[in-house]
Amino acid sequence: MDMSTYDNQVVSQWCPGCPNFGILQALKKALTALHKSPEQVCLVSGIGQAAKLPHYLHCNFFNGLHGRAIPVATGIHVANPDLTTIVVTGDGDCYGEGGNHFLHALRRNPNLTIIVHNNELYALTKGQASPTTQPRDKRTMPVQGVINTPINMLAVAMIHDCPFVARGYAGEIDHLTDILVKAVRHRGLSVVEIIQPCITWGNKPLTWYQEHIVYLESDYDAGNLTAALSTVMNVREKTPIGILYQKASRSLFAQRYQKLVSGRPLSELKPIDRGAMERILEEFRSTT
Amino acid sequence: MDMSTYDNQVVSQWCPGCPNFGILQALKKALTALHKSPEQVCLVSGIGQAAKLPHYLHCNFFNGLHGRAIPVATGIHVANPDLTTIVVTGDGDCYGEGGNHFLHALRRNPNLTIIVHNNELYALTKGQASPTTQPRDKRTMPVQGVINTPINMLAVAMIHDCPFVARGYAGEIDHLTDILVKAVRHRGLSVVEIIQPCITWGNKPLTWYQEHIVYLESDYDAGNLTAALSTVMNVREKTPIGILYQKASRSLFAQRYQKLVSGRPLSELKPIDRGAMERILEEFRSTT
Amino acid sequence: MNNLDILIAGAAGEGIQSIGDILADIVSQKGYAVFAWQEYESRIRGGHNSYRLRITPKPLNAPLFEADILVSLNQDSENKYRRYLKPDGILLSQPTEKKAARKSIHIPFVRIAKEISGNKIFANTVAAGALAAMIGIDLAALNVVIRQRLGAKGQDILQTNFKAALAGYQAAERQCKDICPWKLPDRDEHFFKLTGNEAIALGAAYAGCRFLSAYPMTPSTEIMAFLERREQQLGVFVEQAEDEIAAVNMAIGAGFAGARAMTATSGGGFALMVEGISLAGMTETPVVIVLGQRPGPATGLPTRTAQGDLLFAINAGHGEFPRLVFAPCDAQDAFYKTVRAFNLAEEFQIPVIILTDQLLAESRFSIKDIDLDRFTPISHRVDPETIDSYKRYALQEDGISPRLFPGQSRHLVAADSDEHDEYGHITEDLQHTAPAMLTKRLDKYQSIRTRIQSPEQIGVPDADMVFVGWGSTRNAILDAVDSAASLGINTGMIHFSELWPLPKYDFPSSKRFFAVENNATGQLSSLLKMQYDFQPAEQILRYDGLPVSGPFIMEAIRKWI
Amino acid sequence: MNNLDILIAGAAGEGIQSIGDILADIVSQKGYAVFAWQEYESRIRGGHNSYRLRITPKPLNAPLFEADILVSLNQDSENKYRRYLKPDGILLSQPTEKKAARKSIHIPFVRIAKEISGNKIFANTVAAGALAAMIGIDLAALNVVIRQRLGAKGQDILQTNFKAALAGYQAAERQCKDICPWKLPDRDEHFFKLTGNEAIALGAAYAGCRFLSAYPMTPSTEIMAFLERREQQLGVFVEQAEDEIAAVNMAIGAGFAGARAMTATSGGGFALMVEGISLAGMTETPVVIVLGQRPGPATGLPTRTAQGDLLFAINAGHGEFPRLVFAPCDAQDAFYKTVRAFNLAEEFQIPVIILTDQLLAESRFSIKDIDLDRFTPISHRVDPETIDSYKRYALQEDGISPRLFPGQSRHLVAADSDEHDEYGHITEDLQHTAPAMLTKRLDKYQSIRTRIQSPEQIGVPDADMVFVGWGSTRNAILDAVDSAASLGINTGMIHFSELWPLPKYDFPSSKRFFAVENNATGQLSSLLKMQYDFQPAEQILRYDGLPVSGPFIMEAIRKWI
Ligand SMILES: Cc1ncc(C[n+]2csc(CCOP(=O)(O)OP(=O)(O)O)c2C)c(N)n1
Ligand SMILES: Cc1ncc(C[n+]2csc(CCOP(=O)(O)OP(=O)(O)O)c2C)c(N)n1
Ligand code: SF4
Ligand code: SF4
Ligand SMILES: [Mg+2]
Ligand SMILES: [Mg+2]
Repeated sequence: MDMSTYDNQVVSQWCPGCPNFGILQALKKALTALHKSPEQVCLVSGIGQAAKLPHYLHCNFFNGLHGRAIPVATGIHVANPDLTTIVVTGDGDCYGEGGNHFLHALRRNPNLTIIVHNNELYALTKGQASPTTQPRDKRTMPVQGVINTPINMLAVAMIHDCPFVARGYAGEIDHLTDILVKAVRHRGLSVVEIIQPCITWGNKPLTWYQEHIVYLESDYDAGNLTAALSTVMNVREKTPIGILYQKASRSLFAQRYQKLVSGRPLSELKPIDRGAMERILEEFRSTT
Repeated sequence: MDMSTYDNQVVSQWCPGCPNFGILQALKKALTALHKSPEQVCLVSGIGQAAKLPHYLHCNFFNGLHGRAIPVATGIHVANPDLTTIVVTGDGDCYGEGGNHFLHALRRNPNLTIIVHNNELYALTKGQASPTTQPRDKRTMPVQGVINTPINMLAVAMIHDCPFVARGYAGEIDHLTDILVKAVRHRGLSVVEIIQPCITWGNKPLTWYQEHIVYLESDYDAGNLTAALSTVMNVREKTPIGILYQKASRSLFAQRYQKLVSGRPLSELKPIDRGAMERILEEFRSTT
Repeated sequence: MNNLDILIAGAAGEGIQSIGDILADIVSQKGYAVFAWQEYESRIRGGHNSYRLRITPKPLNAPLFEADILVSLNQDSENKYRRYLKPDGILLSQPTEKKAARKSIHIPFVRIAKEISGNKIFANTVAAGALAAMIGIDLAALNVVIRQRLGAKGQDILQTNFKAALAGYQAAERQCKDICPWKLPDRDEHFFKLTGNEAIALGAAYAGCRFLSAYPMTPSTEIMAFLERREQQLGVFVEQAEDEIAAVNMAIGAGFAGARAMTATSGGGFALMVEGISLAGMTETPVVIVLGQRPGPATGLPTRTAQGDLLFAINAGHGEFPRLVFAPCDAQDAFYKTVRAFNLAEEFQIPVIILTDQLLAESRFSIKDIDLDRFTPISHRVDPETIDSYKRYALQEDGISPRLFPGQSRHLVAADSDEHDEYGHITEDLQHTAPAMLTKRLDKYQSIRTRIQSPEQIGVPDADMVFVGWGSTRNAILDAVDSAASLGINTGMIHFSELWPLPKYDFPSSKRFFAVENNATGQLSSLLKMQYDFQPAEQILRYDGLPVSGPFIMEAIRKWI
Repeated sequence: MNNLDILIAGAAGEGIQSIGDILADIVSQKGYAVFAWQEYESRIRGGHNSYRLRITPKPLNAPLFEADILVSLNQDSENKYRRYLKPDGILLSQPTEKKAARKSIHIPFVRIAKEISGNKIFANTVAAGALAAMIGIDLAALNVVIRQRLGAKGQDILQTNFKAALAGYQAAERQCKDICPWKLPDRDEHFFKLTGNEAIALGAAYAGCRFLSAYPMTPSTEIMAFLERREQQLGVFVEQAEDEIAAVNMAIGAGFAGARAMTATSGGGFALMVEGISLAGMTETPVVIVLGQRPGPATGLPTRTAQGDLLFAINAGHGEFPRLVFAPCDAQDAFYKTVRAFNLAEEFQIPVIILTDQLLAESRFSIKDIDLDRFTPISHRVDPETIDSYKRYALQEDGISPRLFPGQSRHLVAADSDEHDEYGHITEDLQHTAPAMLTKRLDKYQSIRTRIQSPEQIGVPDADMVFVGWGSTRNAILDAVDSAASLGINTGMIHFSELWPLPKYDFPSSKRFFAVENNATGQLSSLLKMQYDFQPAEQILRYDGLPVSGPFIMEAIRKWI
């Protein structure tokens, strides 16, 4: 199995040169490294440029509604825990329309990986501000520049004991691949936010991004919540990329059901048999 | 003006003895202390036991949909910045159904106060778990006890630079009154989460609550974000109440419009006059 | 004994439900059918609620407002509900100063409870004991049920309840000798007692449902709660979602991955699911959605009943795609229809909406029989081995592409909310692919329509007047048909419980038709006009939050008889 | 010159829109009407898009697919769009190896652009210059528009564009002398050029709208973006919401507090607003909601056009409450209807839905006149001083309670999503208050219905065949009526632009009716059947994501003529 296993014939709708291609490549590389075959993988996305990614990778996928990738993925994951289910989403998709689902996924801790392409704008709808747009940055809307404070979902994830929180850069494919491999492997919910410049609507050149990222220092302790929080909360000249926070996962979503009833894919379970159903119904019949 | 200014004749639907009455009283006291007359105040709520509060206080109110108090209040606030607009909501209303609006209110920083009655359950629908129910606590659902991690919206607020974050206790009316007075006075978004035991569906006696709260220490520095975060993130034997975090507000929601166009209530602005409209339309007519 | 109607009234928190439940258990153990329905306010304590029992030898699962016995736990409730006591009915209440105008039995429930236990919360058990005595139940039968219902609460509480019931029983026995005519001799029949919600939950489990995600909302919450309590027994994974949008999308995800999946809500929550329903339509993912109606708009009257969401359910969702809308008439039908809903959702790969309402969802019905062979879970799986190269949305004549699940086999499975090609990839081909896909989906209606059940017709050929109804009003209509018959008037009923798409049907001619609906605008009538060019002459509409009853219908047609 | 139809084709990012915009400006400055419409893929770069200009002396604001000139920026687009070139039309494209089958002009846009500036992005300006030459525009007129459009980009870019345009112009001039017959003599008319979205935004501002909250969604995004860009000029506060639920609830909040408020979205976003619409119904808060239709279900074909959400819009929301649904036919009508929408929303305190679609929303219409006196902003305010003791929901015969705002006066103002009493407090009074409130709200329909405009009738008395349409298909229908007339066939049109509630109307008899709709299921027909017991004999439906055009209709009726 090599990376080409994941290639398909679908013609991309992305702009030529978009860093999304780097993310796509990193994901293919990561799945290859993880020795997942295409039928073991299910990508789930909402709507946006980022959310088109599943079409370009040979595997199962559900390309759902704008903002709703996480609940769909949660349902898929419960119905078939054997699948490697990965959410591919944008900053608008996941933090705007879908913000509530992200919050509550943190509470559930399903064994999913969420990959957020953060281009700080709504690309598919032509360049409006997103929840991560930095103050004063201008967009096709608002043309005078953003006022609202950007959302900090990595910090929110950390606060809620998310077992794996990382930041990658679309231009650093190998580094990103490594993060993705670890994210998928890590038990519990993994959140990977990726700095993804938009070369059409963004207002900084690619070189700017390259100059403004920095690897986490070699002695960075991803187990230290306080340090991790301060890393994502304090805006610095250069944005650190790497695994920001990592810890052993607490109990997983659906584990109780899996212990009590079954850990197999739900599609493999037979309906309650007729005899059992008859007995259950008898509970509702009063006899003397 | 005294507290009775805020009394009305509406018969309460709350259970006799519910600590919600304490919150109601504290709010009346606070408004009295603030010298707000009823017509200057607008309460906005969603649906739930907490959300019924506006009916019991003589003032303007909008009792809207479950989960949607914050956007309604945001609209009211923009349309009439002169009103003292206060959101009264429950843990389910605000952090469950309405979670996304809370997140984005933090980004906007409107000059509102959000009061969250936190009874760690859905009372009006008969005792299900809410996003704040503690792990292992049993509810009418799930009967076997909660597994999910509770949401920590006070921490989320702090992370997003919310200028005023406090926790009160429904049983400490004067202490709560003081918080509410300061919350309303503070410029920008104020979040006040109130420990509100539910004596019908909850599973701890009122005495337990009284024993498990503690005032913030007198030397507590509400200006220190790190300390504030650690105060709300580390579960201790006793839950501290008081003003957890406070800072001067950054720029307020709608301020740009108010500067550019008008700071008056929108209902007082006249429509564009006919002549101006004609001139504007001419921009769309091509002449040589 | 033919019929005995009991009305138990009190405030929330006074335990009228527990009195009603105990009595319902007793009479059904004696072989009687009982229809138990409640109307209550949206609050946890206080207010005015009522619990009504309709006790009959054969099931008559429709509400009646008037009662032979009014049990009132407080004076306010008595004032409010007294008008429902039949002229010769008996009031059971606490002693009052006022001289009662009617036959009445006064027992100081609260005082007795306090004497026995120091706690007034046992007052309702005192009342239950008194009520049992009034209708001629023997003490042993009462105690059996008390033990069944309250045994789990520990010996102390159980014993106190025994004492309270006994005290009430004895106090009533003394007073009712001459005035209480009722006897309930044992009968040899045993009915299932199920609420609509329970029937749906059990039907779902029987149909092979393995996944429910929902957000609490009256009157549908109990479907989720019931399945959650019985997670191990029924094997349905239950998740309380953060909101209804998550609920429907989770269910769609689970459905995509091969689980039979459902959600349940009321109008407001359903409104939030509308985009998801359109998603199920586009991705051709089966999902079952229960919409328990209550009076709207918005929060409306959250604990009351209505049939106000019919046209909304039929038209919910942007774009054009096939769906099914069912409206079962009672708990038995709800069980069957739920099985059908899952089967058809899977067969046609569509969303299926089950409309209930507070009356159907929360009332307890007595059911003679549940025939598990009538509708059985039918799987519509395809064997992946028989497929060479798989296309999730392969264009087929009947519009039904073979459906596989991700991870089920070597075949890759895709779903796309965009218009897509046969593989599920986004298409912009407007010449061929896009219209072909739209047509493929809508073409399913052709097969679906052949599978819809015709409306139920009762007494139509001989009738001059025919009631046309849908969903939960059926049994009330039959009450009216019976009442009319007893006045020598031939009436009949045409009742729809499968409402979209509507089946082929020809309305009989030369009858006077009365549409009966629990709404204000006559939504069924609009639908029938659109579909059959048929218009009922008159409309009997009720929209005050209370259910249509037989007498309500009779009252409405008075001027025509 | 009578008509000139130009089709500009290329990939997203190649700048066809800019070519089209420049040409549209030029010809309209010369006094011609131009209808400019686009069909494009949902992507930012690449793919196949087209921009069509219909140039006529008098406005004919309907799409035509066939063109006299096809401007193609790349070979793929040429292949795709060639079939739309009329037999005697002329192709303008880059030089190819293949021998062109038709009259054509080949200009190496990219090479010229690179020669001039080193950058191929000016290729579209080269093409614009060439196109201008082909239709006989003089260079000065071209340069005027280039300066107007690109002046803000700085001198360097402007000069390069002048050069590029000149090069294209000269290259074309040489080639087209003999084959290009077009001349556009100056005319003395000057049309307004507005898209549907712009017309709605301007209409809103004129109506006194002060608040818009929305979430971006094609094809309605531009309403918000336009108002945001002109915040200071038009004075509308604009907020991009986190989702559509917030959008509609914010607007309702602002409406409650006295601002005229609106939101705009498409089907998926509208689906999320449905609960909010029901809230507006219950709280009697005016709000205007623009639903820009595109093909569904779900994400569907996000950049295409459809009329698939009519019945959804009419029935959206749980419970029963009054609303208005408008569907303007073009940009002028959109302006008027928007003013009407705000006036009626305020007068009746209801939600008003304006249905557009991608064709109407994004096409640029030429409008002779916008009569600002036709519909003016009408305030329905009450003077608080005239009120003694205020009840927000005072029961009134016509259902319309005086509406005050919080903070406006000493009167307290409440709104409640629960069923409520006259003050706005939760009620559980089922006997009087609840049904009275429901009735009060629905009673508004009586007055509303009298205010609805009758369908527009054109040529109906003399017609044998009558087209029945709604919304944006009107002008295409009129094209068909004209075409039929030129064949000697009398046809007519009945067109609905106010769709709910439907006005009193009697369809003429003994005509052959053809419903024309941009959807697959014939939703208008269903509605008319329900409302008027009227059923068109035939349906002309288009559901491939492209707009209905006159020729499309003519083709469909061929077998009847
Ligand atoms: C309910 C709904 N609202 C709005 C849209 C329109 N829409 C499509 S993509 C998008 C934003 C995408 O932004 P993001 O997720 O950041 O993805 P990007 O295109 O930037 O990669 C929006 C608003 C939609 N499809 N559905
Ligand atoms: C859309 C919608 N979903 C569900 C409900 C039902 N509902 C009413 S109140 C409530 C929960 C209230 O919980 P919380 O906000 O914590 O208030 P509490 O009653 O505990 O004070 C729910 C789920 C609703 N009214 N609307
Ligand atoms: S618009 Fe931006 S994000 Fe989308 S494909 Fe182009 S460059 Fe990438
Ligand atoms: S149910 Fe709980 S929260 Fe609601 S009024 Fe009663 S005690 Fe208070
Ligand atoms: Mg983005
Ligand atoms: Mg709560």
